[in-house]
Amino acid sequence: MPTTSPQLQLATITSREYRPPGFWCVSIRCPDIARTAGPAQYVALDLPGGFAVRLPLGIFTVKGDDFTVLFQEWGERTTRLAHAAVGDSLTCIGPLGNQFSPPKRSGHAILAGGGLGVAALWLLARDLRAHDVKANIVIGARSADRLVGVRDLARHGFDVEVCTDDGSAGFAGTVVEKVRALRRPDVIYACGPRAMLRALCDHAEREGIDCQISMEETFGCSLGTCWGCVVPVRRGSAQGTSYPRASEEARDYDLARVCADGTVFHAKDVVWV
Amino acid sequence: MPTTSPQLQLATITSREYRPPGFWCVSIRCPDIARTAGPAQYVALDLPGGFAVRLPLGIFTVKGDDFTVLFQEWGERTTRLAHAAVGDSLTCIGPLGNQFSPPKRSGHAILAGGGLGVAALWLLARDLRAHDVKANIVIGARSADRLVGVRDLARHGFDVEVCTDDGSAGFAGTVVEKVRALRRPDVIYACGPRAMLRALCDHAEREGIDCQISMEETFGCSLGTCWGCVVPVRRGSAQGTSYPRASEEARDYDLARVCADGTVFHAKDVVWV
Amino acid sequence: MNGPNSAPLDTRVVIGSAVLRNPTIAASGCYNRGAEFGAIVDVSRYGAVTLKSITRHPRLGNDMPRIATTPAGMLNAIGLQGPGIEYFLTHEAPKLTSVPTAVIASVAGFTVDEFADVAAAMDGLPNVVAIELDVSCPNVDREGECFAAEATSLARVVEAVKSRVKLPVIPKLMPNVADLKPIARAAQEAGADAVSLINAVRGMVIDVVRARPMLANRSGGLTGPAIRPIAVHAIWEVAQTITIPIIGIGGVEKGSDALEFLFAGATAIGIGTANFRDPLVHVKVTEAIELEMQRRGASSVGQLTGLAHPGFAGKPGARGAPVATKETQA
Amino acid sequence: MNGPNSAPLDTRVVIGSAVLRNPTIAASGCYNRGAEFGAIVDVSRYGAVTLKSITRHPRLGNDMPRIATTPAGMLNAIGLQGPGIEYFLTHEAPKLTSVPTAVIASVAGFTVDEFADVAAAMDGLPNVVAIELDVSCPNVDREGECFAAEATSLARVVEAVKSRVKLPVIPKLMPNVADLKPIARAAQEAGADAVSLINAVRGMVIDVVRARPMLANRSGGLTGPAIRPIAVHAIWEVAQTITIPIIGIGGVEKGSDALEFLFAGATAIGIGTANFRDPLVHVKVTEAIELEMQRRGASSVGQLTGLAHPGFAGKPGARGAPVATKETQA
Ligand SMILES: Cc1cc2nc3c(=O)[nH]c(=O)nc-3n(C[C@H](O)[C@H](O)[C@H](O)COP(=O)(O)OP(=O)(O)OC[C@H]3O[C@@H](n4cnc5c(N)ncnc54)[C@H](O)[C@@H]3O)c2cc1C
Ligand SMILES: Cc1cc2nc3c(=O)[nH]c(=O)nc-3n(C[C@H](O)[C@H](O)[C@H](O)COP(=O)(O)OP(=O)(O)OC[C@H]3O[C@@H](n4cnc5c(N)ncnc54)[C@H](O)[C@@H]3O)c2cc1C
Ligand SMILES: Cc1cc2nc3c(=O)[nH]c(=O)nc-3n(C[C@H](O)[C@H](O)[C@H](O)COP(=O)(O)O)c2cc1C
Ligand SMILES: Cc1cc2nc3c(=O)[nH]c(=O)nc-3n(C[C@H](O)[C@H](O)[C@H](O)COP(=O)(O)O)c2cc1C
Ligand code: FES
Ligand code: FES
Repeated sequence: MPTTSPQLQLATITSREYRPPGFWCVSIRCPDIARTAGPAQYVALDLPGGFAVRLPLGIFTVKGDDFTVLFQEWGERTTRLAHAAVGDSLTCIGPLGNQFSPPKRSGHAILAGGGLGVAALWLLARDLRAHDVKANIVIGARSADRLVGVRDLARHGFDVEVCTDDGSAGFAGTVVEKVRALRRPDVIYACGPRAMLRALCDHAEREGIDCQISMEETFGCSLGTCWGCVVPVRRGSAQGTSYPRASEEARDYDLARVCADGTVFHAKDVVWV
Repeated sequence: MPTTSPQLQLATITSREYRPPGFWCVSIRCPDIARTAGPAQYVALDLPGGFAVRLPLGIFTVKGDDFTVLFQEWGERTTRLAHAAVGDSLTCIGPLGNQFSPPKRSGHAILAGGGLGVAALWLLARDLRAHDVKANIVIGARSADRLVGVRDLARHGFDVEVCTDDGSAGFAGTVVEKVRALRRPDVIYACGPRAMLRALCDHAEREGIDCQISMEETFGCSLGTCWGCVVPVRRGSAQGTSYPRASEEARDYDLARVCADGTVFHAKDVVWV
Repeated sequence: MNGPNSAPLDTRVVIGSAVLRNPTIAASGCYNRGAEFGAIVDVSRYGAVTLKSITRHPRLGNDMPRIATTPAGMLNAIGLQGPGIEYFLTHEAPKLTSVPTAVIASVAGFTVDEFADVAAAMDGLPNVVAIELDVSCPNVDREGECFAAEATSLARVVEAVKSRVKLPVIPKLMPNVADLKPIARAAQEAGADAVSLINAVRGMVIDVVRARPMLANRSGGLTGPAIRPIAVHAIWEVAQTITIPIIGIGGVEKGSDALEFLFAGATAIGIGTANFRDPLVHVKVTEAIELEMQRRGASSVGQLTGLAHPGFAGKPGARGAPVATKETQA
Repeated sequence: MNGPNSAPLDTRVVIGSAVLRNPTIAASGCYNRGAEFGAIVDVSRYGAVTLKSITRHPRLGNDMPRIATTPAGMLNAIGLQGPGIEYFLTHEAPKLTSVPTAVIASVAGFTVDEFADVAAAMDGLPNVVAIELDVSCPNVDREGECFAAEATSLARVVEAVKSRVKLPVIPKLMPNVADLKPIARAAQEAGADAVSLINAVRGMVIDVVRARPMLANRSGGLTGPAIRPIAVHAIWEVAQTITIPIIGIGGVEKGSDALEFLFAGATAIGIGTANFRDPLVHVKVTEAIELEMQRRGASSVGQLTGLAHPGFAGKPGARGAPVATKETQA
């Protein structure tokens, strides 16, 4: 899980694509980020408009000097980005965070994305293809209309299976159910809602499968300085910060910063509280 | 000085024109405002971006369903408006404020604008032309590069004289000096910096010339409800609100709201404190 | 707004003897006498309007500028401009009959007697259903400290007004205190029928070109969305302390903001600055509350009040039982 | 930055015995140990960095979520996560030698002794030039009221620390009080070498989907531009009350914000949340201050301090003579 040195970059919006209902794919010109970004890395964007906190978004696709972000128009910042004009400039810090590690030998991988979790999988699929790893991609959403990014991911030539909770497209069931039904892989890579990640980690642990998940928390600094985005990890695990335990402290784990120590964690290290 | 009933309107940005150094002329589609706006009226604009207070801007020109605003990129809100995309929507309340009154008989008028004060004069010039009033237009700025709106105002066919403090274009001197040098008019209409308005009012009073000025203050509500934008006016004058005077109160004037009782005031009513 | 099968929604809220048609109240100082908004929006859709605070004597208020913009907010220092109670009674009060919704009168004063006298003069005016006390003025008897800064001075004002007035009395608390809880408790014990919170937060902006405070009065009151988290916290804390209704005020500009206030323990929602930006804000907020009532199957607004408190009782109009709040910071 | 004919600009500021190369200080809790910013920006351009507050015992801090966004600000409730003083001294303090600028250590505690012990342990650490006291923690001896909420408890902490420590001691005051003036005065009289203000403002955000407070800790500290006018006002008031230097903190994100603070009476400028958005903020602010010094012909930053006060003395480093401020509201 290598990390690259993030940089503060001036960037320009080069295209905006609305993907109903409520999703956007915005393309941003920033050569340094587009060239160096790895799987599961993200950028912290700053837009004019009185925001005190940068917006962290996964780096979805890259092409030449541009990278894209795929996001839902939700609160103030994503709404602002969705309605920024082509040609507007913004600043990015990135690429931020560690990366999914490719399997040691070319084996078989499952890439599982729930909702906007797909945003973490495109670069991974590109790299696995380059490393000659075989992969199944499983993408889930509540319903057919909320499936995003499937078309983009299919471009790498892997088999993409879709699942919907309500059965309105593809497999009727969750991503986790679909993964359980697939051939046992050497590694599972996943990004998506907490409940999905937790269930996948349980599955991987029971089956003894290597599993790497990209986690999300509400970020403050995105830079590892504020400790606002921590997740509990096994005491002594490599990504956590270990302190002595206070005498009255009931909680027995270390804390890791999703923004700087992650976003990718080994399933076996994460403590679900 | 008639007032029309303002309305809350949804509007769309139809063009943006940068006028160096730092000025913008932005065109907004809003038929009701474009059709009913009168001289010196303004709109209160609301843009997305977390502003608590609407941005008041004078209605500069109108054409068909569109009106324009002419402004300087300055603080948060004018910067946001300058960088809004064509096609973006915004809400406007307007047209707001009272209007310059045309002279009772077709006579001779001087229209004096300092800096962005020109924004209040285009509709007036259009109406005076329609009423067959003769007019001199005097426009001043600190220096040649900061003269804005001259071209637009010239379109009505009146003589436009420019003045610059540093002599870099036209008459070397202030708008007030230029006005003093012109033939005595029946009425002076003015909009611009406070010092200019005050000097013109003094001049008009000494010469016994009818003088109407459009004033500016920092607005809160733009609707006459917060009393944040008051100017002192002669006790008992029509536009002011008269209260009994408190026994310990040294100040002896009434207060008028620039946003709702103005922006146009008769020179003779204004108390300069 | 009602779906075909849904129970009728009761958006009314009760503040002492006053029944408001919905929980949105135009906050004091942001509404003038209503003619201005009346031209743009149907004021009968407001739950109530609060009048600009009235003092005993006429006041010209502060010099200009009185307004400055701030990040997600604004600063005002109007200085309680107003005609004084006598002029108000003769010239303005008779016009209150034409306000198409309930009116809350607001009183400001610099002594306990001033509050009591002015409030008594407003008791029984047409359309007026309650009296709010703007107790954030400097108390001339106590070195200029505000009445609402301290429990005993607040209690004295509330008691004095209650002894002279039949209408519900609503002191308006200010956030500039170390601990609102004893102050809210004092208000309730002194007989207040409800409390309003929060008033504007003290702030200042400096004009860096002139190197002088932007406002002629130097300091002013910070309002608008910037202060909303401060208001939510104040409502939450006070809701755990007292049982009388809370009118939550501070930075509400959309439906979800009002829901934050209700869930934190407010019975009604005061809206000030947001009226300036969006004259339809009362209508939109009321509709959002109705939608939320449907979504949660609530038949009265009161069922939403206090919902975010762990000990929430879930009965109509009840607020959560007091629960200690962990307050560790940073 | 110097023009050909201009006097050399002295951007240094003095806080007790500490001399900082420029007036910008990274605020506590926003800087970690500096490696993160070091990758993006030249930290030697900072006047100083303040460490995250250290407590006696290790603390895991609050549960997640700890962060929420607010209009022009954010809410945090980290909960003083940290290794405790012993682990800090052995494992982290030695690394302070590599910080390329001055370091201000920050101490948090729940009793007077905890402050004194932890501060004494930090006295004399490499690169550490001053000790800030995060006195906004709940005081366990005083029903959980914060030390900085009240003059006498603050004075006790400052006196206890001063008796154990040689470095300058800087209590950090909080804005959640009715009147900062007596509290600042108590700090000065107890021997404080400077005061920092303001700490985060108490606030809360409610998640309206879950109808629960957004933060696991329920309430948190509001920071960022939203609170800047509150900070400017606090600096202004305190500058009229005490003569020791003020480190102004709260919502600074650009040069003109820092000038507001200086003109209001600050000697140095703490920058917290803005680092997250713009890691270059210290450099930009310092350059803006240099430009302003040139514009106003000031040879030292101190000449800008207090410029907005009517009684401003105009001597280098002097602040305006105390002048009563009219504080009428609304
Ligand atoms: C490393 C990282 C990578 C991310 N990548 C992506 C990405 O590629 N695409 C993407 O769409 N988002 C992504 N997110 C999430 C995104 O940063 C948040 O959705 C963001 O906070 C939205 O900002 P906002 O200002 O629009 O909303 P806010 O105003 O911050 O949101 C308001 C509230 O809604 C909640 N919220 C925000 N978004 C959602 C949501 N989608 N569903 C439910 N609740 C929500 C938040 O908890 C917040 O409290 C990522 C987050 C992290 C930490
Ligand atoms: C009725 C009315 C009509 C107006 N019409 C126009 C118009 O047609 N064109 C136009 O450009 N402006 C006009 N203005 C002024 C405009 O509303 C203000 O410039 C506005 O406050 C700028 O908003 P902002 O958010 O960009 O800056 P703010 O963030 O509000 O500005 C920051 C500070 O700078 C000061 N300031 C703002 N603008 C200037 C300036 N130009 N020169 C010096 N100081 C300034 C303000 O006092 C403020 O305190 C008008 C104002 C009124 C009341
Ligand atoms: C321009 C203005 C004037 C105000 N005048 C008063 C007043 O006279 N009396 C009062 O109690 N509150 C007054 N307030 C405070 C508001 O009633 C309200 O408490 C505050 O603005 C916070 O709410 P908001 O953020 O929704 O505006 C005033 C607020 C503003 C903006
Ligand atoms: C994430 C975060 C953590 C903080 N932790 C501390 C702390 O440990 N000790 C302290 O004294 N202040 C702490 N603060 C407060 C800041 O030092 C500063 O006073 C406050 O954020 C206001 O400044 P700003 O608006 O520039 O951020 C913290 C602030 C933030 C945002
Ligand atoms: S968001 Fe600040 S440490 Fe992760
Ligand atoms: S701006 Fe509110 S009354 Fe004029």
